Amino acid sequence: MTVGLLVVSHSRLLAEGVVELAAQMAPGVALVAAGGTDDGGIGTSFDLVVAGLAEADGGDGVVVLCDLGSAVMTAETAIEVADAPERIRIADAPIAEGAVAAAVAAAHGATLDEVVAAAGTARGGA
Amino acid sequence: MTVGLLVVSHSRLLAEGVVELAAQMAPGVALVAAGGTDDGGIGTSFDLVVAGLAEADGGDGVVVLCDLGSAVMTAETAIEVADAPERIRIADAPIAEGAVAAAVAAAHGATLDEVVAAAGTARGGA
Amino acid sequence: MSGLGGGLDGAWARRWAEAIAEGVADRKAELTALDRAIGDGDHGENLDRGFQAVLGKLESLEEGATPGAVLKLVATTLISTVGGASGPLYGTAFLKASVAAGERESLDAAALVEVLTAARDGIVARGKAELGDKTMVDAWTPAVDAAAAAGDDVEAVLDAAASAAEAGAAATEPLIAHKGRASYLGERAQGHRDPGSESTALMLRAAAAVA
Amino acid sequence: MSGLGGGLDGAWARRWAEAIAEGVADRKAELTALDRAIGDGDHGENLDRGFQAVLGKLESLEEGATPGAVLKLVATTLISTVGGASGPLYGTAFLKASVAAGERESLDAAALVEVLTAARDGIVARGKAELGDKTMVDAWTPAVDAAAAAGDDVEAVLDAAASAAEAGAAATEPLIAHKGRASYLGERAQGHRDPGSESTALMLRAAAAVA
Ligand SMILES: Nc1ncnc2c1ncn2[C@@H]1O[C@H](COP(=O)(O)OP(=O)(O)O)[C@@H](O)[C@H]1O
Ligand SMILES: Nc1ncnc2c1ncn2[C@@H]1O[C@H](COP(=O)(O)OP(=O)(O)O)[C@@H](O)[C@H]1O
Ligand SMILES: [Mg+2]
Ligand SMILES: [Mg+2]
Ligand SMILES: [Mg+2]
Ligand SMILES: [Mg+2]
Repeated sequence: MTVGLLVVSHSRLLAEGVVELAAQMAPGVALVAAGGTDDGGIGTSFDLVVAGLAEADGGDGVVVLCDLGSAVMTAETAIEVADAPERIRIADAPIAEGAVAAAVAAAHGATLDEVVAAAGTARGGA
Repeated sequence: MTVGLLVVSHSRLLAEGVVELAAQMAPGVALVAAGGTDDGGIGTSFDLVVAGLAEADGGDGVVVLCDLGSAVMTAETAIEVADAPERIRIADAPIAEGAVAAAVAAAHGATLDEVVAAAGTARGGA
Repeated sequence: MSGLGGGLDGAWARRWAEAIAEGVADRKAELTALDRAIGDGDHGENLDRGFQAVLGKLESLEEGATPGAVLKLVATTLISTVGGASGPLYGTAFLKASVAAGERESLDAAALVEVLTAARDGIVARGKAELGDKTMVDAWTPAVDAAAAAGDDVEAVLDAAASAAEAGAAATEPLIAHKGRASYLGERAQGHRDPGSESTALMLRAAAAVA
Repeated sequence: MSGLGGGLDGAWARRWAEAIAEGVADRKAELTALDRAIGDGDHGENLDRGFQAVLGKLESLEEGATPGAVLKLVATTLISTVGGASGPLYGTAFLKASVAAGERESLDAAALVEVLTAARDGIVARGKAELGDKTMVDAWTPAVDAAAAAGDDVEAVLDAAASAAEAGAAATEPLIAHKGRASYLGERAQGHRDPGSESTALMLRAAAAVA
């Protein structure tokens, strides 16, 4: 049982950085970055998100972390065309802090619902 | 009156990505990334943070966004050696979402206290 | 053409998409300037990228394609190419519109109202904005209401929708935004027109112009 | 040397720093393994990087440097080189310790207790952890308490501090963490020793060993 994570950001660097940060504490968890537009510009890419969902899903589900509202809308649209939409959840959490909390939970074998809940407890800040 | 922003992350990519994201909506605001260790590894660099504080401060103050608790501690330590610690504030906010909100406020000429407050309203998520 | 009580066929849908592409290309800078004031300054570029891609895709669509087939092609292309909030929003709108159009060869006024309503409902389902949140919904909802009240003539329906969308877009100016990037600005968004409501008005005016 | 009621001089402080560097290098893998279980697996590397840098800096410190000067050099070096939470924490500890040591040429038992207390207070001020939060504070606070109760002999003070820190580190095992990375683990942190409490015990045992 290992839930995967997909990090959807308007910035390729941001998505990759969040993955790098979360990976530190979550060896063995599938952490996938879908940041920026198809050509690496600022924005979100439906195609990258669709591919990322497939890559992150090892069978136990995927939790999606997003930076802004439009990333959430892109993710929701992508989930509608995913193979197994019932095992994908968008976390209501800040992207970086939520990803770390979710990754730690996933690394310890938490279920999909538990990983979503873990992300939701993160709030970040001093 | 333009408050600057410093983004302190354990990941160089994450800090640069947050700056890239926030810059979209905040032309003219000094947005500085201090991510990773001196040699680009995962961790925080006191020296990069000290230099970043100086770079972000155009005279109207700096709001600092951090990813994890140890970034906050590094920032606090750096503030103690800064030239004008009284005009530096660490935001109690998620790093990416807080930076966007803070940058927008700064771009519209908000004061240091207003920019900190703007960051604090951001929570991120779906 | 349609007119004279006739329905809107696949050729109309194609002309509509082409007219939007032309209008967006012409007014790209204006849409982007609106977005620069209260957003990230890319709305014109986003839509232009999307509709130029639509033009390319239309070339390979079969001649006698139904309105629904054209709308679906627009939808999937916008979803894949726009890269901003307006991508999933307009993409979902055109997708729901294509589902509402179904297999019909042509749309009469009642079907057209269904199609426009489905588009608006798609945007609301995707973005969860309410009327008055200073988004494209503030152009779509009055447009749908006006369309439903405009009677049996498809040209009259589209003209009513376009005029209502234009008024709705203008009426976003005094509002504070509660969705999208402009919501970061609080009261500072007041006095600026929502870019998405303006592009919606452009789209619906284009629909009327080519009917 | 000190002993026989004598104070701890700058040479002792220097030996202390060198002994920590040696101990951390020897036990780097062990500290990192503790951090891998409930953190990000870098505590040994972080401290080794920091104390190897300290060794380099000590070479250029003047011969007769006071304890305060040595402690200050350790502080600034750790702050600049560790790169993890333990950098600002131990950095602040050694900085406050150096301030407490002041210009003194040597530290008697009372001064030593002041120095250790200042170090602990620095960590608490920086990290805001309370006793029982499963952090290095859980080693420092019992160490400071034991030091204060150990009497007038500096060796006895350091030995008491080291033993109490060792017991405090062991006592972190059943705890849930409320600060630092281990706090992400909730109950899963139980059964694991906090790496920072273990490195604190190492440091205080080194202080006693070279006194
Ligand atoms: N949640 C939402 N519901 C409805 N419309 C929205 C929503 N969020 C944004 N919009 C619309 O999208 C427009 C901005 O589109 P665009 O600039 O292309 O995207 P982005 O904001 O991602 O750069 C806004 O002017 C607004 O009309
Ligand atoms: N807020 C805090 N207060 C006190 N000690 C802390 C705090 N946060 C972390 N620590 C200590 O730091 C240790 C971890 O140090 P290290 O691994 O070098 O840093 P990082 O967690 O940044 O990788 C923990 O074992 C704990 O003892
Ligand atoms: Mg935009
Ligand atoms: Mg955009
Ligand atoms: Mg660590
Ligand atoms: Mg670390």
